[in-house]
Amino acid sequence: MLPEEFADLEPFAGKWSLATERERYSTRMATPIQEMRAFYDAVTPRAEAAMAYIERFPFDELPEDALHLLHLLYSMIEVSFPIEVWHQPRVPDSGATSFDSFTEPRP
Amino acid sequence: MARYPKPPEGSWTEHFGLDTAPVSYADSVSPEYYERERQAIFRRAWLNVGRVEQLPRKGSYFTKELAVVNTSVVVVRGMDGEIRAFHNVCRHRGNKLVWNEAPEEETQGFCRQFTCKYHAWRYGLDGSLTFIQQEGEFFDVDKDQFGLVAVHCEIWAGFIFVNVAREPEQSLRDFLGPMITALECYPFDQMTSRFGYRTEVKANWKLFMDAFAEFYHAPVLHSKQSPDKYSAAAREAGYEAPHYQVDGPHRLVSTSGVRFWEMDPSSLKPMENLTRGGLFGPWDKPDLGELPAGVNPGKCNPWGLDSFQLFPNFVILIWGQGWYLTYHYWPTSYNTHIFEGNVYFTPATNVRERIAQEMSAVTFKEFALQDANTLEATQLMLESGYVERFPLNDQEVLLRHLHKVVADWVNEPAGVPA
Amino acid sequence: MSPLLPPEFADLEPYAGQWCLATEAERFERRMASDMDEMGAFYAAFSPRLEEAIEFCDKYPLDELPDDVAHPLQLIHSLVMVSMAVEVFHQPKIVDAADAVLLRVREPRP
Amino acid sequence: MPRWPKPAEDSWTEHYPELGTGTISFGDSTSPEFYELERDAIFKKAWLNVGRVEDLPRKGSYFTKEIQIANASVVVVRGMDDEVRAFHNICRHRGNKLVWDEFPREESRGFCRQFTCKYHGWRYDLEGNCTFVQQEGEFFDLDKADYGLAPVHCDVWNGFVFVNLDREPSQSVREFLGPMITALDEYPFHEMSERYDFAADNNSNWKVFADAFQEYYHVPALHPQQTPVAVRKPDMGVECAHFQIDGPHRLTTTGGVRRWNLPQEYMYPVEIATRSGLLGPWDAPDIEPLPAGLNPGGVEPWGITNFQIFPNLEILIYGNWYLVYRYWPTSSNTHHFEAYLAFPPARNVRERVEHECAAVMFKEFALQDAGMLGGTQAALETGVVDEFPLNDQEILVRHFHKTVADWVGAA
Repeated sequence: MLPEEFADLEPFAGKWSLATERERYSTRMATPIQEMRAFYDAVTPRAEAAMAYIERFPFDELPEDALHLLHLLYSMIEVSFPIEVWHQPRVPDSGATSFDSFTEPRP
Repeated sequence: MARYPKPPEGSWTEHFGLDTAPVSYADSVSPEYYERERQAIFRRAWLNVGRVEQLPRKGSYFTKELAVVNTSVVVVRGMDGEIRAFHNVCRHRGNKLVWNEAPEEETQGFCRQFTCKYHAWRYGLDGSLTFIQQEGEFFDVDKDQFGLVAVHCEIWAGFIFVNVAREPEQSLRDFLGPMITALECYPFDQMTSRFGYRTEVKANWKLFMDAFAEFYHAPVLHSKQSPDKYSAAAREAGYEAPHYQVDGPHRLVSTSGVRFWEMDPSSLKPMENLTRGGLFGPWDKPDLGELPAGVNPGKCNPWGLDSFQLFPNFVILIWGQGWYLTYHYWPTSYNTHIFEGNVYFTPATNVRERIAQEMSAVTFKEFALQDANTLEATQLMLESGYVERFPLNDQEVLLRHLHKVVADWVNEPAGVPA
Repeated sequence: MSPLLPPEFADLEPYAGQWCLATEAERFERRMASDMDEMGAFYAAFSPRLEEAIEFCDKYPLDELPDDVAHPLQLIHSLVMVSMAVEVFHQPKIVDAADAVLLRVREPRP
Repeated sequence: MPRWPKPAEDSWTEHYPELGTGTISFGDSTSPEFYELERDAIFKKAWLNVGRVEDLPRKGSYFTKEIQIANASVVVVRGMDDEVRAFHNICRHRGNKLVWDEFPREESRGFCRQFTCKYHGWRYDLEGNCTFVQQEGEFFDLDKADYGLAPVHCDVWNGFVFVNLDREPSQSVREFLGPMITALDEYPFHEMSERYDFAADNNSNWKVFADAFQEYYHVPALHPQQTPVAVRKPDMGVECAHFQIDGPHRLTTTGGVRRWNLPQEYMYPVEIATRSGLLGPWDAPDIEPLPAGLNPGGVEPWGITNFQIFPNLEILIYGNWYLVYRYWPTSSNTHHFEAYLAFPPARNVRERVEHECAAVMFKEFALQDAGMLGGTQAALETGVVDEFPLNDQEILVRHFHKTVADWVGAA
C-alpha cells in the first residue's frame, strides 16, 4: 500500500491507513495501548520524511501510495492523544459521549 | 489582583448592569420552561442553518431538522441563483418532501425540481407547484395556491439564517446588530476547508453554551490536555479574559493569545511540534489580508480569539491564527440537545498545511468530548434540586447575560425586548 | 504451554484450559456456554477427587497461595459451579431464571 | 395441622388486627403516580441504608450512592476525625456532580484527601468545607464558609451506614429502627468482612421483588430444586415458626432440623463434599452468646431470622453469617437490586470453598425469583385483577404494603 521508500511502515498500513476520521477514531478505540505505542514509535520518526515525499506531488492529484501514506500520518495524529496525553485509548471523563465526524476535507 | 483592567464599575458583570447575586438554573431543568422557550425564542429569532458554500450551484439544496420548532426546512439555490427556504412538507397529503434513506435524517444534494415520493407532485426550486399527478381528478385546485410554504430566509456574510415566524419582528441585520455585522468583511468565504462534528448531549442547551461562554474552566477541566508544565502554570494563573462585550441579545469574549509555539518545546506536545498545529490552530498563519474592525474590538494585544455568541444558539469563534469555528446547540428536549461543531480553514494547498489542520481539528474534538460528559453530570445534579442557588464570578459574566436574555424573551413573548 | 495444574492433577489438565477461571463471572458465563456432555465429563473426572484437591490446596496459607495452587482452587470453584447444572438443574441454565441477570460485582481473591 | 404454635388469635395475621384479612391490591406497584408519591412520602423521609462501615476502611475512604427515586446522589466519606459523613454530591459553584469516575451516572468508590471538582477545580475537605475556589477574587463577596457541600443526615447503627434526605428527620436512626431491630445491637456484623456482592437491574417494581423475599410460602413451588428430586414432596407446604411486627419493620424466623442434620439424601453431593450449601457452612461456630434479638420468638431449633427494615433493606441472619438485600426503585416497574453475603474471613481453602458454595447456591435460586417476577409485574400491569388473597404465611407482604400505604397516605 505504501511507497517503496516506506516499506518499514508497511506492516501498519493495513490497519492504520484509513481514509476517514470515523474509521481512525473507532480503530483507536478498539486497539490496546501497547499496539498503538508500537505504531506511534515506528511512524513519528518517519513523519518528516513522509511529508517531504508527499510534497513531491501536486496535493490534489496524489498517487495512490502517497495517499495511503498521508492517511497513515492522519492516524499518527489520532493515536498521539492516547500515547502523549491520556495514556489510554479513551478521553478521560468523556464517559459514553461521542462526537461523530460528518464532513471533512478530502484528501 | 486582576491582570487586565476592569471597567469603571469595578467588574464586567456590573458594567453590563447584571446582578451579582448567586443564580438559579431552574430555567434549565424544567420541561415547561423549555416549551415557553420554543415559542418565545426559537419561533421568533433568526436561526443559522448553514453557509452558502453548501449550495455551490443552482439546484444545490440541503435540509435541516429543526425539532425545537417542530419542522424540517429545505434550503435551495434557485435557477436565479437566489437562496430560498421552505417547510419540507408536500402540499398534497403532508408527506415529507425532501429526504433519502431515512426521513428523520438530514440530507443534501442537487436537483432541478423536488418530486414527492408519495404521489409525484413536483415543485420548482422557487417552491412553485409545477405538476399534479392526474390534476383533473382534483376539485378546482389552483397550482398557484399550493406552492411550498416559504420560510423567511436571509443571508449575512455567507451565513444562511431562517426565521419561522409568520412575520419576523426584525430584519436579520437589525437582529444581528452592529457588534456582529461589523464582522461582515471577514473572509469566511475563503475558508472552505471544513471539519464537521455532531453529537447529542444529555444536557440543556443553555448549560452547554455556558461551558463555552467562559474560559474559567479551561485550566482545570482540560488541564491534562497539555504537558504538566504548561497546565500547571495555566492553573496557577487562573483564567482572565481581557475583553467582554454585549450588544442586544448577543455577547462576546476575547482572549489574550499565548504565542506558545515560541515557548520552549517542553511545554508543547511532541505531536504539536511535529505537525506545527494544535489547540491554537496551525502555527503558520494564512495571509487573510486586512481584517474588519469588528474583529478583536477590544484591541487585545496579544490577541488569541474572539468568541461571538449569537442569540439564541449560534457561536462564531474567530482565532487570531486565521481559522474559525462555529457551534450550534439545537435543543431536542429540556435536558437534551444536538451539539454541532464545525472547524473552518483556508483550503490546504500542500501536505504540511493539511497535517497542521488535521492536528487542530483532532485536538478540538478531544476537548469537546470532555465538556460534553461533564455537562451531563451537571444536568443530573441540577435536576435533583437539592441545591438551588449557585455563585458566578466576573469571568462568568456571559452566562448571566445568556440566561437573562432568555428570561427577557420568555417573559416578553409579544415584542422583542430592546 | 506449560501445564496449568500441578503433577498430582495432571489427569485433569484437559479441563484446566476451560475451567481454570479466576472470577465467578467467567465461570458462570463458561457454564452457560457449555453443554451437559462437556460439563458431565469434567464433573465425573473431578468430583471424586474434590476432597483431595481441597487437602492439596489447604497445605498453603490462603492469602499467599503459590501460583500452581491458585489454578486447582479455581478448578474447585468451577466444579461447584458445574455441579449446579449437573446435580441440581440437569441443564446449563437455571430453570425459570428466564433472561434475569445477577452479576457478582465483588468477591475475595483467590 | 400447623407445625408451629399460632398466637392466641389463631393466626399471625389476626394477632395484628390493623392488618385485616381481606384481599389486597397491588395498585401501589403498577401505578406511576404512586411511584411519584413514594419519592417524598418514603424515600425523602425514611432512614436509608447505603452501606457498611467496612466500605470506609480508613480516613479518606468514600463511596457514592445513587438514589434515583429521590433524584439524589450522595457521597459518604470517613473524615480525618474518623467520623462518617454524607453530602449531596453537588459542587456548589455550577452544580456539577462532584464525585464520579468515567461515567457520571455510575457509583464510584475510593480514597482521597479532598474532593476536587473536575469542572473548575473547587476543592472540599472530607468534612464538606469548601477549602479552595479558583480565582476567588473574581467572585462577588463570596465567603467560602457559605459554600460547603450540602450535608445529608447520616448515622451509623451497628456498622450499617444510614442517610436521611429529609431536611429535618423526625426520628433518630435508633428511634426509626425501634426495639425489635436494635435488639441486634450485640450481633457482631463487623466480624463478617468477607463479602460476595451482587447487583442487578430488574424489570419489576421494588415492592413486588421485596415481597418474594419476605414469605417462604413460594419456596416449594418456585424453588423445588432446593431439595434433591428423590426426596422431593411436591405438595409439602412451608411454615415459618415466628412472625413479628414493630412499627414499619417486620421479621420472620424459620425453625426445624438444620439441613445438614437431615439424612444424606436430602442434600446434593456438592453440599456433602464442601460441607456447605444454601444455608451456609455446616461447621461454622455459632455466635456465643446468641443475641436475644436474633430469635425473639424463642424458636427451637432455630433456623434463620429474616429482618425486613422499612423501606428497602433486608437482613437475613443465618447464625454466624448474614445476607443483605436492598431494593432501589428506578421507576414504577424497574429497580436496582443489591445483595451481599458476609462471612467471617476464610482462614483456609476449605472455608473459602464453603463460602463459595453458599454464594453460588444463593445466586442460583435468587435468579429464579428475578426471572419470574418480571412476568408477575407484567401480569399485574394488565390490571385485569386487583384483589389478591394472602394467607397467614404472607403476613409480612400484607404488612409491607399497608405500611407503604400509611406513609404515602400520611404525606
